[in-house]
Parts: sequence; C-alpha cells; structure tokens
Amino acid sequence: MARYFENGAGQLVADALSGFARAHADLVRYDAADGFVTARHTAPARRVGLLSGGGSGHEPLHAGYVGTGMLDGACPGRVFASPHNRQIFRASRAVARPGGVLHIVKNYTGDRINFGIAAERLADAGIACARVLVDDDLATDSEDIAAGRRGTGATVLLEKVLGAAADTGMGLDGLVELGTGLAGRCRTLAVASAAHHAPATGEPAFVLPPGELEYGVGIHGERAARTREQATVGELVEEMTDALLKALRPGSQDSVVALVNGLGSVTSLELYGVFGELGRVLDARGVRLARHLVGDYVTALDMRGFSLTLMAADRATLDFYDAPVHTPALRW
Amino acid sequence: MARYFENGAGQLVADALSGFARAHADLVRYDAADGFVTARHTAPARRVGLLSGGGSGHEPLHAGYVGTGMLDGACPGRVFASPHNRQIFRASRAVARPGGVLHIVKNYTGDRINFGIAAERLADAGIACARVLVDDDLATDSEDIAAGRRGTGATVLLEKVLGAAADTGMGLDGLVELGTGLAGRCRTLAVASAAHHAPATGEPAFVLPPGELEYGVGIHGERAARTREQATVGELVEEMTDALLKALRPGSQDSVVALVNGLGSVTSLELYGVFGELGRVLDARGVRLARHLVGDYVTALDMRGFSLTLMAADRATLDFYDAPVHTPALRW
Amino acid sequence: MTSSAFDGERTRDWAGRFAESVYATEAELTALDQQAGDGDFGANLAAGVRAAGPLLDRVEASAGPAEYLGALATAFLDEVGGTSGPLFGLLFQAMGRAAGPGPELTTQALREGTAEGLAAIRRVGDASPGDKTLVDALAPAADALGAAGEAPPADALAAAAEEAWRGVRETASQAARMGRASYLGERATGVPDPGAVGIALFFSSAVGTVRSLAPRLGGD
Amino acid sequence: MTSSAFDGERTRDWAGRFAESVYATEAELTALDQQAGDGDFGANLAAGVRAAGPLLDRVEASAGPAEYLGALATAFLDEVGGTSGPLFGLLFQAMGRAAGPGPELTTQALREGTAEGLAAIRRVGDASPGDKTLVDALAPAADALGAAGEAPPADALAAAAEEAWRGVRETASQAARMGRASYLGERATGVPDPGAVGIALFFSSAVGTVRSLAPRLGGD
Ligand SMILES: Nc1ncnc2c1ncn2[C@@H]1O[C@H](COP(=O)(O)OP(=O)(O)O)[C@@H](O)[C@H]1O
Ligand SMILES: Nc1ncnc2c1ncn2[C@@H]1O[C@H](COP(=O)(O)OP(=O)(O)O)[C@@H](O)[C@H]1O
Ligand SMILES: [Mg+2]
Ligand SMILES: [Mg+2]
Ligand SMILES: [Mg+2]
Ligand SMILES: [Mg+2]
Repeated sequence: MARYFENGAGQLVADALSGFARAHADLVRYDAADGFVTARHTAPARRVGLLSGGGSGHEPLHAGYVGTGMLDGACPGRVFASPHNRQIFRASRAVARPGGVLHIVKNYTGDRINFGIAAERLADAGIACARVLVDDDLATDSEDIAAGRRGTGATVLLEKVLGAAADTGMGLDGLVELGTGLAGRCRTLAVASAAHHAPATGEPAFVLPPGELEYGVGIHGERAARTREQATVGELVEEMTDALLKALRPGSQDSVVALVNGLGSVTSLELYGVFGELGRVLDARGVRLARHLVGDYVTALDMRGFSLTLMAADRATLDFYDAPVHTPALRW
Repeated sequence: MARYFENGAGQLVADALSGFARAHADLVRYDAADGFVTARHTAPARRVGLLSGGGSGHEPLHAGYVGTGMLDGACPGRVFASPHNRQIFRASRAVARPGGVLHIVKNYTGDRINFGIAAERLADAGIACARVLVDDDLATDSEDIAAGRRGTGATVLLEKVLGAAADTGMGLDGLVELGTGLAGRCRTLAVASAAHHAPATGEPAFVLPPGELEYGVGIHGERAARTREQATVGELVEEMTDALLKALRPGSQDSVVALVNGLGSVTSLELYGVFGELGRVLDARGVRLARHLVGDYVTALDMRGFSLTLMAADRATLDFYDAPVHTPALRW
Repeated sequence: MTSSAFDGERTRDWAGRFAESVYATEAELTALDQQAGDGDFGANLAAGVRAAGPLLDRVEASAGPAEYLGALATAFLDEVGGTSGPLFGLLFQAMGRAAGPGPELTTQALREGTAEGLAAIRRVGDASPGDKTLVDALAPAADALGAAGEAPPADALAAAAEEAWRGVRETASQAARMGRASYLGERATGVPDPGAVGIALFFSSAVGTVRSLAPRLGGD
Repeated sequence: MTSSAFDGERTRDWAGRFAESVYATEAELTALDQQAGDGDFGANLAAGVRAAGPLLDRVEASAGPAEYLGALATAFLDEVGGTSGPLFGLLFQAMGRAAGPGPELTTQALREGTAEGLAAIRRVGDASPGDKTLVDALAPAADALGAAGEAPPADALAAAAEEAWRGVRETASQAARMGRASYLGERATGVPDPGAVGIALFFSSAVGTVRSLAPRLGGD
C-alpha cells in the first residue's frame, strides 16, 4: 500500500487501464463499462478474432499485445484473478469476425472456467468459438497435478504467431491446430530471488532465506514446489536450459525461439546476462537460436526473478513470428 | 548478491554487455576491450557522431539508445560510476565523423570530468568535439548546489531529438545550440517508495519508514533532500506536475512531451496510473500533451519509484522527435 | 415432516437461508481457503449471495421456483469472478431450467437439475471426483437425489445435504489435484475443500440455516 | 635537513611511499567517503597506485623525475575511473610536464607543475576553493610552493604538505557544494573531504610515509 503508487485499494487496475487507453489511443480502444481492450486497426484479411485475457499484474500481458498483427482484444481481470465470464463473452462478441473468435487461454482453473462459460454463452448466441490452451510451465509437469502445466511465458510467442497466421485469413480450425501444436512445443522455467509485494499490504508474498531461490515459481505469487541454493547465473541458466531442452527435444529441422523474461523487478543488466549464458549453452548443445526476446513480457507484479521460454520452431513458424506487429508492447 | 543473478561481484556489467551485444547484433557492435557500444547503421547524411555514456545501472540508458536515428555510440561505466576518460576518448574516435563528435553528458561531477578529459585528449588528436549538458532534475535546483541540477530522464528525449537533427546533416555548432536550448526546456522530478538493492550486498541502499516517500530522489541511490508522506497517486502527480510546469513555464506556442519513467521495479500498472493522472492535470491546466512515453527508460537498478519529465516543445522539436528511430530500446 | 409442496415461496426462503448461512460462515470459509487456496472463497461466495439479493427481491410474488433459481444463476454467473462463482452459477442455471415453468419444484426436477449442473461443472472445470473440489460434495448430493425416488422434495434435499457434508469431510483427506492448491503438493492435505463446503451449505439451506461449520466438519 | 638534489631515484621513492601511505590508510579513506560520498574513494586511490606499480618498475634506472611522474599520470588517467582518479592524473601529468627532460626536480618546476595541475583540475572539475573538494588541499599546497622561493625542493614539498593538511582540516567545517555530497545538504558537514586527504598524502609522501590519518586530521 505505501509501496504501491495508487489512488486506493482496488483502483490499481481500473486506473492503469484508463491511463493505458489514453497512452495508446492510436492503437487500442478501452471499453471501461465491460472491462476489455480492443484493437483499432486489424488486417482486413483476418477472418477470426483473437482474444486473450487473464488476471492483471502480468503486464504488458495481455492488453499490451492488442494491436495490428497480434490480438484483437484482451480481458484483464483483477490482480491475479481470472476475468469474469461476462467480460469475456462481451469482448468475444466485440472482436468476433465471420470466422468466429479464438480464445488464447493460459491453463489456470479460473481462466479455463470463465473462458469456458463464455464459450457456452457464445455457442448459444451462434458465434463460433474455439480455444488454444497455453500450458508451457515445466515446473508443473507432474502426474500429481491433474490441472496440468500452468500457462506462462509462451503466451506471448503464441499470440504473436497466431496473430500473423490470422492475418493470412486462416480459419478457426487451422488456428486451433497451429496453436495447439505450437503450445506443445513450448516450455518455460522460472526462478525468483524475492517475492512480489502484495498491493493490499505492500508486504512480500513470501520471504526467502538469503541465498535461496524459489525454483519453478509461478506468476501469481504461489511458491514453487521447491527451493534451491543461489548459484552463479551461468550454472543456473545451464541447468534450466538443459531441463527445457530435455522436455522439448527439438527436431533436427527445428531451431528455437527464446524468451528471456523478467518477472518484474529483475534488472535489465541481469536479463542480458541470462541471455548471454543461454546463448552459450545453446551453442554448446548444437541448438540453433533463431530468434529471441529479452525484457519484461510476462510479469508477476514486482517479483524479482526471470523465466526462460524455449519454443521449437520450424520455418513456417519463424515466418509468422517475423511478420510485422504493432502493439503497445511489441513492435517490428 | 543472493538477490542479483550474476556470475560474481563485478561481472554484472561486463556479462550484460556481452549478452546485449549478441541480442542486438543487428543494430550494435560492442568493443569489449575498450568498453563501448557503437551503431552498425547510421544515416549517411550524418556529419557529427553522437556519443553518450555514464554509470551503468540505468538501463536501457545509454547502450539501449544506440542505433539508427539516435546515438552513434555509448560508454557504460561500472554501476553508478562514470565511464573512464580513455573509454570515452576511444569511443569518440570510433564514432567521430567529418564534423566531429558531440558528447551528450548528464550533469554529474564524475561524468563531466571524464568527458572533459576525453575532450582535451580529442582536441590534442585534432578531432572536433563539443558537449551538450543535460541538467533537468528540478530537485537539485538550488543556490547551495554549485554542481548544478543533476541530469536524468531528459537524456532520452535529448538523445532522440539530437539524433534526428544529426541525421539532417546538422553540424556541431547547430547541435550544441539545439541541444543546450532544449536541455533548458526540460525538467524532471522523481519519487521513490523503496531504495534499490546494492549489487554487492543485496541489501537496500536505504530504508524508508512505511508510508514515506523519498521526494526528489536521484538515480544513484543517493537519498533525496527530503521525504514526504505517501499520498494518493493523484495528489502526488498533481504536486509534481505543477512544480514542473512552474519551473518550465511552457510558452503559448509550446506543447509538452512527457516521459513517465519507471526507476526499476515499479509496476507497469502504476506507471499507466501515473500517466492517467498526469494527463488529467495537464488537461486541467490547459497544457497540450503532444507526445508521451510510458515505461522504464532511465532506471536506478531496482529502485521502486518513478520520474516525470516534461519537455516544452515547439513544432520543429516535435518533428525531430517523430522521425523514425530504431534502437534496442526505442523504435518507431 | 415437511409439507410436500415446494413452491416459489419456499424456493425464495431457501435462497434467503443460503445467503444467511454464507454470511454466518464467511470467516470460516475464508480460513479454509487460506489454508488450501488463496483465501478469497468466503468473499467470492458472499459476493454472489449479495448480488442475488436485489434480483430475488425483484421476482414477482406469483412466480414459480424457476425464477428464483434463475435469479441466483444470473447473480453468480454475471457478477462473481474467480473460479467458484460461475460454477455455482452453472448449478443454479441447470436447476432453474429443470424446474420448468410450473408452480412447484418436484423431486424429479431437483434430480435432473442437479445432475445437469454437475455435468456442466465437470465439462467446464474438468474435475473428477476425488480431485478435492466442489464436485466431491455435489456428486454425492446428486446421487442422493437420484436415490430419492418419489420422496417429497424437502426430504430429498435433506438427504442430499447429508451426503454433501459427508463428501466435504472426505475432501479433508484428499490431496488437491486441481486448482491452485495442486501446485503445492502435500501442503493442502488435512483441510476440507472450501468449494465443497459451499455446495453443502446450499443443500442444507433448503431445510435450515447453518450458523457454524465446525460441528459439520468435525466427526464422520 | 634533506639533501638538496631531488633526482629520479628520489622521485621514484616518493611514488613508492605514496603507494604505501595509500595502502596503509585505505580503510580510513573509505570510511571518510562513506560519510561524505559513496564510499569508494579509498578503493579508487588504491587502484591508481596499484596500476602505477608496474609502470614505475618499468622506468629505466637512468631516468629523470619526469618519467616517474609520467608513469603515475598514465596510471591514474588511463586506469582509474570515478571522479578523483583522473583529477590526480591531471596533477601528475602537469608536474611531469613541468619537470622537463632534466635529471633533477627543481622547486621552480614543482611550483609550476602544481599550479598548472591545479588549473587543469579546476578547468575540468569546475570547483572553487571552499567547495569542499581536493582543490581545498591542492590550492594551499600550490600557494606554499609559490612562497618557497629558492628553498630546496624537499623543504618546499614539506611546507606544501603542511599546508595541504591544514586545508584538509578546514574542509571538515565546509558544506559540500560540488559532487554527490552536495545533494544531501547539511548531512556531510563535520567530515573532512577524502579527496583533499589524498592530495595531502601525496605531498607528505615526498618526505615520509603516512601510516595513519587520525593524528593529522585531529587538531589545528
Ligand atoms: N476444476 C475445478 N472444478 C470444480 N471446482 C473447482 C475446480 N477448481 C477449483 N474448484 C473449486 O473452487 C474453489 C475455490 O474457489 P475460489 O476461491 O472462488 O477460486 P480461486 O481459486 O479463483 O480463488 C475450490 O475450493 C474448489 O472447490
Ligand atoms: N568538481 C570537483 N573538482 C575537484 N574535485 C572533486 C570534484 N568533485 C569531487 N571531487 C573530489 O573527488 C572526491 C571523491 O572521489 P571519488 O570517490 O573517486 O569520486 P566519486 O564521487 O565518483 O565516487 C571528493 O572527495 C572530492 O575531493
Ligand atoms: Mg564513486
Ligand atoms: Mg480462492
Ligand atoms: Mg482467487
Ligand atoms: Mg566516491
């Protein structure tokens, strides 16, 4: 509370969205009554609207990726809370095109349920709707977790690739197939050296003993299943990269797209250090690094940590990745 | 130390720069031996090379602004320490063009001295060199500070405008006049609710009592001359904006360019909230907000705070500001 | 022995008692979700019944059960975020649909509505019995209604409530496999599932107000 | 009474004692900069004399004072960042230039070199006497050399050292107007300026090694 600059408890997200809407009025529209953001300009060839959403606190995800070549709309929930199904339903209606609407959903129970209910309402309303589920978090890849792997960093990569595919006029089925296939070829691992601070209290969500890292941490302040000792960033990145490669087994035709992502308050110096180590490990393992992003793309408020995402990509995926994009947070 | 992800004390900056160089190899070159970054592509019409630099820990400043339409080179020092005069001298030689080299220097004693010594060496070597001093920090505008106002957020705006001007083929004198005039029309104020953590110890540089803000804080972990009670972000931004406008007194032909800048670990939600409030205050005061940036542009490691910069801008300045730019951290 | 006719007025009273039960136990629900989740379940459920209040008041006096259940459904589906709110909404929606336009709620309609609600919740939330979710209270309640034959609706609901509470108590020994708690592995074991408690509160409220969870969570 | 000839060998010894004095007082210098600056002055100055070591060793035995001063200058100008390193380098550079190619350092050369060094430092750093910087030790030292007339160099340097220490002690009561400390307003008052101490150490080392600052910072 003292720590956060805000106008009062519960105002953080609403105030941010209205500031965001003004700051990027050339790119997006904000429907304050129903709580969603839509793109002002989209490719005329697009036949399916792309909608994403989830809890707030992960900025620039998702509203930062609304714009040309990426998302048609985004529904931000309260901090770390799923958006409401009505919000999703109305946003879906607003962005649906003749070919329907595609929901890009991170695998969390609340998100699945609310997007699911919205989908049932859309079916009622005669609007075609399908879902791509993002579930890249290797730390939650376990027999004991029926809920499946969480969705995290890969979301940005999928939204980019699917946006470019949608711009070619690809239909709902094609997008689901492309996105689902791609989601299976993405894995992420995250570590943190300090928790985020809860907006309500200004206190850290958890306290780590000095010299320990939360290894396999999520993006909602939930702790990881285990901690580990702090190591040099070289050792840490090598261990993480090898775990990701083992899970992914990129084919001989594949190269990888890497996302080195800050979770909130890790410095840019550290992120570039991580990227340097990642590059070295991939070189040593003979894996071609085709594309990369280094920065804060999927955050957890002000958590001090980073995540590594690898996506095994073929030529066609890279072409979609390279297509122009113009959103508040991603542009080329 | 436990907090920072690094390979060992003192490795942070060197490792970051080599990762940065690989990440942005399409845009920049990194001379590891002499410790400077240069642009790969610059406008052929450019007659003067633009060089900046300063302590590290302010990323993306300065290396992030090296590229087409902005800086020809940057010299990063150690964390919060001025670059070495030899580094500056060699970088200057590398980026100098027929019309010479322009140093864009933030007003800190160490930076002034090291850029100054490099300039004496350049004169010796027969290379024309001149300086634009950035001194926008309103908090250090005092009779008692012979060192003058510190340089901070305005650096980004000046580097952008001067880059576009240099691309028109403007000479050294013209650039100094333009830059010095513009520097006088920029003011910044910064507040923090928590200090950065020292890389060496992982401990906060200072501890604020809960509910207090450091008001007028610098970007090197030096405390402000005063603290104030936390207020709503609306009250805070109104007070800061009015102080900036009072110092600037934009003319009736002017509009303002605003930079809402995160100092490290403030969330994007908060920064857009700040921007929303800033917009409201400017509207109420009848000041036209012509352009704006919202994000982390000039940081102080992981300090939790933000700065507001206003630049009074005429039409010609806006045209320079709008010219295309393509650097690791700024692109349009 | 309760009267066998379960009309609109009795449905409205049921909804009213459900709200009372939720308000009375909100702190206990919060405490449960703090141990096994993120601590907002009590607030979420209370937000639902609070939103339902004005909608229930607006139903005409002559209306049948379906309209009251529909008001509950609208409130939970449209006003409550998070995981559990809309799941409760799906149950109320299915029960309202099964109630049909008639003036009375039959045991048959209760049986069908609960079964359909359970199916919708499982379709959307993908949880199986044993995953330590509200399904572990709703499935036994649906079974009890399935076995109620031609019993009067109030008796059938009382049996459903009994079974729901039994299901709740069983969740205490289960390891979470769905939802946030699952990421923590063993840490949530020993705590009954808050969402399951909410379901049991709903069926219990058909016959009375619940003022404290402790006695119902206690023994076997 | 010291011998009046101040040749290359004596200049080398001076540089060696300067290094010793810096190492011996590094912790005290650090402590001063922690109170009035950012705590790195001791490390910065030590880095300078450390870098100078191998350069001084490489100077030929037959060389004159200018080459030893030049080695110091190169080390401080080229190897030490921060504020103070290059400023010391400018002083050594000017003194080396004034020493000229001859075999001995004259009082005249010391006078000129120190004055020119002071001028370069003020040109680059823009500090005036009284701003609580190393200028407040260097300016009195330069004045003492200016007043030394035809005194032997070692005596002139001893007088310069005395005056430099007096200047250091005066900085304790000054408010910082330049450098980082100035942003803090009153908070740095009471602490002598570390850069000024460094200057006094340099001149003192011409006649002996300084093993502790305390006695010199103490009285008046
Ligand atoms: N996949 C699921 N299917 C059915 N119910 C679930 C599922 N996941 C969680 N729940 C129920 O939701 C309850 C938590 O609700 P609530 O606190 O509102 O959700 P959130 O996890 O969003 O904070 C749990 O106690 C559990 O009964
Ligand atoms: N403008 C200036 N001119 C001359 N000396 C200065 C000036 N600013 C600071 N100094 C000297 O530099 C000393 C600090 O040196 P150092 O710790 O190396 O620098 P930094 O401030 O970069 O950490 C101060 O004690 C003071 O004597
Ligand atoms: Mg320093
Ligand atoms: Mg919960
Ligand atoms: Mg929740
Ligand atoms: Mg210092």
